[in-house]
Amino acid sequence: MIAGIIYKRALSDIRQNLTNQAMTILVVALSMLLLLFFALFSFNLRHFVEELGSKLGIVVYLKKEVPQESIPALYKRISELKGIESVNYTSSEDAFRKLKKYLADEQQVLEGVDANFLPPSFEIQIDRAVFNIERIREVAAELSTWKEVSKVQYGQEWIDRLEVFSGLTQRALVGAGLLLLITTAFVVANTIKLTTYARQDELEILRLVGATNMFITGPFLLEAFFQGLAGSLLATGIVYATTQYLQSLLSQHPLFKEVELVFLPLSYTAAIIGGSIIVCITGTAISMRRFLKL
Amino acid sequence: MIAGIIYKRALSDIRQNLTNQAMTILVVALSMLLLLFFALFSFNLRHFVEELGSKLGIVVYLKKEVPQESIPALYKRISELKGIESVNYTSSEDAFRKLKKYLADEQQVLEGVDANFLPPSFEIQIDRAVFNIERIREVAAELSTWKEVSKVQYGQEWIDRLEVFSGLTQRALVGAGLLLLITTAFVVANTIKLTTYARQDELEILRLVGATNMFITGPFLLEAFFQGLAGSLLATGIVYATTQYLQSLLSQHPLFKEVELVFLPLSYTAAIIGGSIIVCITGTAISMRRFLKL
Amino acid sequence: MKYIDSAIVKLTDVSKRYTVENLALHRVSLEVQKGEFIFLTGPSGSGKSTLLKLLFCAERPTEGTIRVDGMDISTLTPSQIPMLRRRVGVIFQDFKLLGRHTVFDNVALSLEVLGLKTSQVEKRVREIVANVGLIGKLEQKAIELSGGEQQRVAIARAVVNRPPIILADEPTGNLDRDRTNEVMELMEELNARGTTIIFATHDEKLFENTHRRVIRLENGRLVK
Amino acid sequence: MKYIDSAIVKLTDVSKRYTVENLALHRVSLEVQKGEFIFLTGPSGSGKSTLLKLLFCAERPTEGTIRVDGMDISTLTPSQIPMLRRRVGVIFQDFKLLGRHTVFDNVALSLEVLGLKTSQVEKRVREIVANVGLIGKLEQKAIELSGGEQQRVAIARAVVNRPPIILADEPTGNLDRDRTNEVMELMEELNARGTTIIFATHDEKLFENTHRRVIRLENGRLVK
Ligand SMILES: Nc1ncnc2c1ncn2[C@@H]1O[C@H](COP(=O)(O)OP(=O)(O)OP(=O)(O)O)[C@@H](O)[C@H]1O
Ligand SMILES: Nc1ncnc2c1ncn2[C@@H]1O[C@H](COP(=O)(O)OP(=O)(O)OP(=O)(O)O)[C@@H](O)[C@H]1O
Ligand SMILES: [Mg+2]
Ligand SMILES: [Mg+2]
Repeated sequence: MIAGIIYKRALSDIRQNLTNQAMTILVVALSMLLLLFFALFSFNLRHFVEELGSKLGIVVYLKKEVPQESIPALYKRISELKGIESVNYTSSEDAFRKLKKYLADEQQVLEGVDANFLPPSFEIQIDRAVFNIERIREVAAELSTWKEVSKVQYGQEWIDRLEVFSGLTQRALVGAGLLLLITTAFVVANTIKLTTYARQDELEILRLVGATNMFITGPFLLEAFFQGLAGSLLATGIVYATTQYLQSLLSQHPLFKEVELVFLPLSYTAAIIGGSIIVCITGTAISMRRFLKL
Repeated sequence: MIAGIIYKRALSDIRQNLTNQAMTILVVALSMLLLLFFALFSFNLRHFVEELGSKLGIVVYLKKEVPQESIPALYKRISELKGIESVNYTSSEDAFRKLKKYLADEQQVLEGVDANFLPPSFEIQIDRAVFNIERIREVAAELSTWKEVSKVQYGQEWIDRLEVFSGLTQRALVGAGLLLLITTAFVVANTIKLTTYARQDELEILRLVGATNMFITGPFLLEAFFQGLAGSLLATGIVYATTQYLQSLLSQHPLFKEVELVFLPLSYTAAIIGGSIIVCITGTAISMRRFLKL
Repeated sequence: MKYIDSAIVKLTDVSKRYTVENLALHRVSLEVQKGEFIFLTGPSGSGKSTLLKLLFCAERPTEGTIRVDGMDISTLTPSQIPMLRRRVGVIFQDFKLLGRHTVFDNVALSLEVLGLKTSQVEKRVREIVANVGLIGKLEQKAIELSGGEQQRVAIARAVVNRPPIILADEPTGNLDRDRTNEVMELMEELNARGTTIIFATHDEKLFENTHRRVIRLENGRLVK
Repeated sequence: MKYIDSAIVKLTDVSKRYTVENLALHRVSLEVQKGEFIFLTGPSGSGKSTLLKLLFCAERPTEGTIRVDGMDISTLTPSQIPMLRRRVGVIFQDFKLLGRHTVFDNVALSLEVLGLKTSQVEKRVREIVANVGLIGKLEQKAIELSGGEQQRVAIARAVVNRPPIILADEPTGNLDRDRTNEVMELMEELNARGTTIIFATHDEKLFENTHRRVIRLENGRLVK
């Protein structure tokens, strides 16, 4: 019974304060939009950095005296290391061909040179799923102890840069994200507070004619739930559409084909929608509490 | 006289509605903070891309038959092209040394090869101040028509990427920036509207006792000015401090020494502070207009 | 004791101090029997509204104990207050109507908080609104009513849920003589049906020729 | 014509229709001479407040012309309204006080909008507040006053700037007999100094034994 009345009152309330409702929903949506774009940006940045990092392979140069026959066994040994995604063998001849290609027009310098003068090598890719910078270091260290190996190369400088970069961005992103979250919660709560302020006479009168707290707050909380839901759904829709649009733009350019723009995982989206609802309901509950004392 | 009264009223108003004032200033500050961080980010991104682009030089390979004596004249001719920042000559010998260095351990392949087999070249840097992608194309096209030149190379692929990238980011940034601007204006105006709503009785009463519109709106507009100024100054201060902090972090890492984090130019900052004030005043003026009809 | 049971309102040594220098009520003791109709009078600022406010817990007493309809007001928790207010109909001196809502909505409020069915609400609201002569204005917004019309809406809202106690704070200040008489008749009728009524007014004509008890406040003290 | 000049308020065939079915005033014509003190009476909802509202331009007439103190109300632009209102002191039926502001601030408002000096404002506010018996409550917030106290603040605010015309809408509805007499004396005094007063009330006692003109509204029409 009381639930029915609350529902009815919430509906008539929404109808009567349509502008305010729309305003609050818009404020929620805009705040969430910012939060979502920010999350999307940081998520894609991390994705991109990891993608980049996972492409940084390790190159293992073998000693020239390693016999051709032991290559398959070596290949197998490397493949069996933990967290290896792929291993590619480059023979001396392949290396020579690569050098030739690099020299291009001037490849006549290589005429008469032994095609085996470059050492054979393995190129190793760390598994993306388990990628991290430490893992690269570990694998590299391990490999350099093998007796068949003459030299292990990996993008030392790149990895250092990546480390500093992800440290910095992580700090900046966590800071900015927190700021954004606080902003959003604050703006939404303030908007709701001001809306309840504008209706404090109404709340006072309801109290005075004997309405229970449930009867008074119920419709407001229902409205808050609806505002939080509608606002964040609207924002999610806009961000999703934008992502799709940008992705279609990117995929038209051959140069950016490999760049993948990912939408937020479902868990993020759900967290944002849930958070939006919680912020709205909490903001409403807190703003109303002061009116329910006497 | 009336100015004095307006000022006095604004002061007593601020004192009486301290919480609301502080709230509005905080909302303004947080909105501006977002706007500023965003502006800072996009400004630094553009700065970084331009920096990167301006480092993309043009390499002009000369024909082998060009005599050594004509080099200074050519150098001069190139230097005199519009928008050239620097020109560097690489002789055949220098080029050979570079190749040797690249081959490193395996440089024995070059033994007995003529040190002049690589062509001499000029490396050209386009002036940063006038840098743009079109300019690189033009210079390259012009140079390739010269009779002494055998081949002109510039980061074709890089430039194409850069173009697509800056096109995309420009679109995304303009879109996001507009969205952010609208959000900010909207949130601030809505906050102010709700604040005036909560005080509409007061406005009505002032009208009824014969206050002129100037008398009524004056203090509110003065407050709005103050809110806009205080909010945006607060935000600017925070962003400035953050930039300094990040810059100091970056400069500690040798690898990032060359990465320069620039604070927004004065004109941007002034525009944001001015914009904040305008948004606050306009929002207030619009919210109040409805109360001044009868 | 049987005796206490029949006193539906009982104040014992009640004082109310709003600020240090402002003593609105001073050691007021008063008993109102079930079914009584008493007048509360006194000059402006003598504490009439304050006394009524204490009875429906809009203010808490600084000292003393108050019992209303079996409830001890001083120990009532905020969540128990609604129960008290459903048993006490209050006609506020400043009406306290929802300006942007219609007459119907305003009056229906008292019934909706009780969880009554829509059909029942509608019937009872129409009945009482007709009684105060506003049936033609049922769908008009409260803010668009004349002062006297607003006052009658306030009266209708206070009595529509047939509370056992009615506190009327200057309910005829904005009404002409004919309307005042109608309101008095309504009150008499409710009282005849057993409702206890405390009626604050400074219109002496209303109780000049009455046999009712008249309580007089002056400077926060009961006189005679 | 000299004649028109002496009529400080003149309504000609004025009608006011709020909604289609609601005709609050119907072809009202009325002249009030400079320095006159007239009573406006009639039952609740008869249009008294509406008539007053038209005079200080809180509402616009649907038909007819209104002249107040030489100004044609029907052609007044929003920015000219303040000039009219400074010459017309209004005691509102619902007081219209700034609840969160003190008595002093509320009364001072009428003078501040004129741009008076602080010292002068202070002197005149104290004088009039003492006159309505509230000097002890000068720094109390309006919302913390009793109903009658609020009404007296409203009266003080309306007269403090000594306007040539005073419109009083039920200014004694919340006052006891002694306070009412004080207010009537204040009005007489102002009138004696040349202020034109239109006094809306349904308290017939106020004009029972008076020689003043009494205007009666019924259903939006002037009677007798
Ligand atoms: N803003 C409005 N919108 C619609 N109708 C209105 C509005 N204001 C007043 N009315 C109606 O106009 C009529 C006259 O109202 P008015 O306030 O002038 O009466 P009044 O004579 O002052 O009555 P009272 O003695 O009760 O104050 C009433 O029927 C009222 O309902
Ligand atoms: N919230 C408050 N804070 C401070 N003082 C108050 C408050 N409410 C009332 N008062 C003071 O308490 C005294 C009694 O007020 P109350 O409203 O009870 O008077 P009243 O008898 O109802 O008068 P009236 O006939 O004018 O309505 C007054 O002096 C008033 O100023
Ligand atoms: Mg009272
Ligand atoms: Mg009226």
